[in-house]
Amino acid sequence: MSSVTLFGLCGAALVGLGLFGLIVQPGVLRKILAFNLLGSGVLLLFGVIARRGAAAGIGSDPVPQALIITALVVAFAATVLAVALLRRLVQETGRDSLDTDG
Amino acid sequence: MTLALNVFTIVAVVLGLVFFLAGTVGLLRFPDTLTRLHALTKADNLGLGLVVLGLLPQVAWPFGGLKLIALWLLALLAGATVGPLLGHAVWTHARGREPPP
Amino acid sequence: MSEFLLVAALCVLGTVALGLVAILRGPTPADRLSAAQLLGTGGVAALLLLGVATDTAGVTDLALVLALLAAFAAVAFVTQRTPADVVAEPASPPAQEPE
Amino acid sequence: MDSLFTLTPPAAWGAPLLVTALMLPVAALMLAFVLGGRHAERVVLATLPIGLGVAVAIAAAVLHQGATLHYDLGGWAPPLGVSLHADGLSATLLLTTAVVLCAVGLYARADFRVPSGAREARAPLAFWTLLLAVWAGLNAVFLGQDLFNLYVALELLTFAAVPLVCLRGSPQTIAAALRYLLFALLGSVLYLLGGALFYGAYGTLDIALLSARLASGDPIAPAALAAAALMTAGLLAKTALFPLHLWLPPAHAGAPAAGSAVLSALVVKASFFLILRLWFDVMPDPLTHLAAQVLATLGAAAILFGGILALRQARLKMLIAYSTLAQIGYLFLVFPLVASPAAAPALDLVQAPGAWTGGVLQLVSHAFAKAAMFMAAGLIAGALGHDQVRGLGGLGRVLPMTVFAFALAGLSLMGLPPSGGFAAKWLLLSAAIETGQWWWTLVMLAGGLLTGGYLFRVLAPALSTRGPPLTLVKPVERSRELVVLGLALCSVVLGLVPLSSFGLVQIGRLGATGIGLP
Amino acid sequence: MSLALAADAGLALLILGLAVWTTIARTAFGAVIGFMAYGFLVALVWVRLAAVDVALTEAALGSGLTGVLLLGAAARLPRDAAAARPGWGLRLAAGVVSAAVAAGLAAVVLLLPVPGPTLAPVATATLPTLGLGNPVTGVLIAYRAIDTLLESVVLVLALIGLWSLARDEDWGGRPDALRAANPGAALVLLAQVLPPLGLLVGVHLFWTGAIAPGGAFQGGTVLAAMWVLTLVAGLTRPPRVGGRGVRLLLVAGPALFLAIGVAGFWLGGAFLAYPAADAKPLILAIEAALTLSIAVALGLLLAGPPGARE
Repeated sequence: MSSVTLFGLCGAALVGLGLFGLIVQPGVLRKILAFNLLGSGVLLLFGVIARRGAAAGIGSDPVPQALIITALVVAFAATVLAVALLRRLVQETGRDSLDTDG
Repeated sequence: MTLALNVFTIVAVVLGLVFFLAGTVGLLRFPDTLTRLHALTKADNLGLGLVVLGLLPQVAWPFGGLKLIALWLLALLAGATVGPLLGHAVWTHARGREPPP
Repeated sequence: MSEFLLVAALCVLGTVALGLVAILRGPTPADRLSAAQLLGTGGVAALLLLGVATDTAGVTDLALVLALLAAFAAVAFVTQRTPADVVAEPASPPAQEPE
Repeated sequence: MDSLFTLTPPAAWGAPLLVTALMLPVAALMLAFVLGGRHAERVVLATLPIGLGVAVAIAAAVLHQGATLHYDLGGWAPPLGVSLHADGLSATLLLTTAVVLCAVGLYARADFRVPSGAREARAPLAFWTLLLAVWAGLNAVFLGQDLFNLYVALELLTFAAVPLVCLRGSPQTIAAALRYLLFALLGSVLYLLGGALFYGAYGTLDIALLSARLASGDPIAPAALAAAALMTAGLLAKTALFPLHLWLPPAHAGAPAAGSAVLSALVVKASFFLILRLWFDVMPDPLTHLAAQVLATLGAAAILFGGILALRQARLKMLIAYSTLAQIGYLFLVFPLVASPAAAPALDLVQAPGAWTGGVLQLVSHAFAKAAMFMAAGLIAGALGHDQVRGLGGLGRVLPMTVFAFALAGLSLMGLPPSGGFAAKWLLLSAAIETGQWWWTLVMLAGGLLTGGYLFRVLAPALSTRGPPLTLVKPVERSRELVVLGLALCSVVLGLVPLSSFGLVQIGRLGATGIGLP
Repeated sequence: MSLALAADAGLALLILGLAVWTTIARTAFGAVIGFMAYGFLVALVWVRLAAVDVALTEAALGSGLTGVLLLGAAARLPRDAAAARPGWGLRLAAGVVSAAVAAGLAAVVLLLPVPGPTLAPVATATLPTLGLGNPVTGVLIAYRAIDTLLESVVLVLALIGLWSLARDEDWGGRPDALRAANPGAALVLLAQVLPPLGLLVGVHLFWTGAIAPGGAFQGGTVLAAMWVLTLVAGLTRPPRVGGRGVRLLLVAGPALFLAIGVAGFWLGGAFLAYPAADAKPLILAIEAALTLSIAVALGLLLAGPPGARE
């Protein structure tokens, strides 16, 4: 087993963990964290794919690297929006979960 | 000359490692939050400083070296800020309510 | 030389990993944060060693960025808890929480 | 960038129009944001007709040449570069989007006016800029030919759509927006994972190249199977297909009427469009047959479930939102009907023009009808001060034109002649019978009955002449009623146009192996 | 090699451990701290995966802005509103589904083709015509320029979405939520000393991005972090959201990008194409404007919607 495969398996596990947290956690902040873990696992898998594409004297395929950077920034913006909505929700209702009105 | 520099690097880096270890042990073994904080901010900055010192002969001058030094200064600044900041927070926290057991 | 530096990087990381135990253990938020701080400094040292050992472009810059931002977690921790929030303090030490 | 890997056809006229369609809303968005205040609305209203013109021109170019348009951005051909692509379906949807948005823009002026005395107000600035952003996102989705570029487009759409939901700022709408955001983000991230796996297996994200490599005869990589499954799951969450629909009703019902119209008529269609692209343009046929059954089963469940729940709603907007769930279900019946082996005995998958045209017609007529319905509901709620279904008795006497528009739109949803919805459902029904899949006809008929049922709940009291006359809290502007009526008429007129004139939606499909070549 | 493998295995285990902790920690605060440490280690993984550009982005976002954002959120959660955890049935089902997904992905990873497909040769081959030395920058600014352009618009859009969460009466005001009530001398000192250095680092990252790891995102993020620090310490105040100047700054990057892209129709033969002779200066101009716009956008995203402090 190589290091690259190892990180690939790690990414797979992170995706599973994030998915689990997203479904099971009742608190929205915890859901946001779980979403970030999930996204990070996905990007890690992408990074592993990039690393497997090392060629032409570059250690990692630059195309996926660029995509990962874009996705990281988008994920950050999404986290900001989610946190802002959560803070409004807490202000308005005093609750930090979406359960009871479902 | 190279040999001497390499020996210097090895000695400095190993010393740095010792300080890092000390910081961690302090974090795990010291009795309360404030002393843990104290042990930590001192030890890890010294450790980093020694590592930087050890690496200086191994990098390209002037930019590589200056970058390393700047980096250490930044870390010192962070340590010098975090100590008082956290210390103050812990202090008020402890006074505002029962300190945690 | 690079072999030695790699081993040294590994040792620093190992030490730092021990510090992670403190993050998990707490018991107060400040303790967790201090441990995260140690992780930061140690990580910077490990990166420096790694960067010099493997001569990879940009790793020193990465360490520089991490050192630059090292104080941010503590700043956020302290300042985001304004007196008004103390009423709604969520980061109460676990000792006060029901098991 | 030699054309070793590229399948780029020689540049057809009109290809630069694709860039215009994509960038016009983006440029307008920035301009509206910088100018702010009352200028935001003016920028939108000035841009909408231009965008409509561009969409018409693209449709004309596609129709005239009978071929897909294709543009390599920056001159970099895939796989390194990103290209835009418009086949008949894309052109149809660009046009639909432009028409609906024009109507929404005219309709929303009254709701999002900057109050006199203020230089700028929160809701108007947000609404007008977000409207442009929705437009940019939709056009980017309809024109995208690169899976990651489509991811960015989807995110653009998410960031535009979510704040629309909670423009009103009430706790319920905040919660609805948050739930929508979480579902949408989950969908995006699963979609992205699928894209990464495709890249890992085939080294490209371009749809045409990917399809060619998948069809090359080698066994399909496990990564591609996983990728297709993950992408579909993610897109289903964004399309709100049963059972991933939980977020939709509160979100669509909570937004202001103009926003609901955009969300329900257009935004959910974007992710559906990508599911179509994935299974018909990327994945090879045998797999599509398999997936089609699963998708259609979920669609059937959505038709029944959405219809039954719509019957039980007390609020008009909630009823319309649940109706969207059901109508989305119809869209998924397209998969087995188009992809049926009986319909495609030879290699060519897309040999069932009837089902394909029916599906596209359903998409378009639902867009018009649902936008009209939500906007009519907005007028009703504004005029009555509430939108309880129970309190609608005698509405037809005070708001005849609005109720008429609502009824026309309802005609299309129920699939009664002569509406576009009728033509769509009739094509789907006959395709189901032709391909020997009669069970889907049962679902469609039951769905039609349910639709009739919940619309009857609204229309029967509204059209009754008994009872005390209603008093209006606020008068309704005639121009807004006309806009709503115009959209509702669009959805009906679609059914009057002879079917042969829908050749546009087939361009890039018939006889093509899925790579968009004529 | 086995030494490196052991190190990587340790790193992977640490990451997984922190991820598990983030998921199961009892307090939100503990979970956030765990997540921050996690993000830090992930930056190291990016170095191990030879993706230093990504590592820089992850580190700049993760150690600076994300921490402020999440800790701020954790501090405002209601204290005793612990919602009911879902029942065992749902948790079991979720566990089974998640484990199945993870196992499937693991299998897919093991079955990926060898050697992996790559665009690295084509991406590097044309790099000299752009005057660039960093292929990642080449992808971001030339080959896939459209993604970067749209993404910079996404940031503006996220900000509009954030501002739309303000109360009506607060519109036009300043987003003041970040400012500490009582900053204290240590913080003020830090906020005075650090930003000039950070400015250097940020500009360096942007500038070096043409030839080495770095670029507009990384540079802009560092600059944003510095600005946020001065906001927290109360040394600067965020601009009013109604101001036209700040909005111009926000769209400067995407607008210049778009303008040069349109000029490409004539100069380079296609939208977003660069003329062969002047590619480098045009790219640097776009990168500079993007750096600025990204910095302002990220800083304002952290500052929250306009209005009174909570």
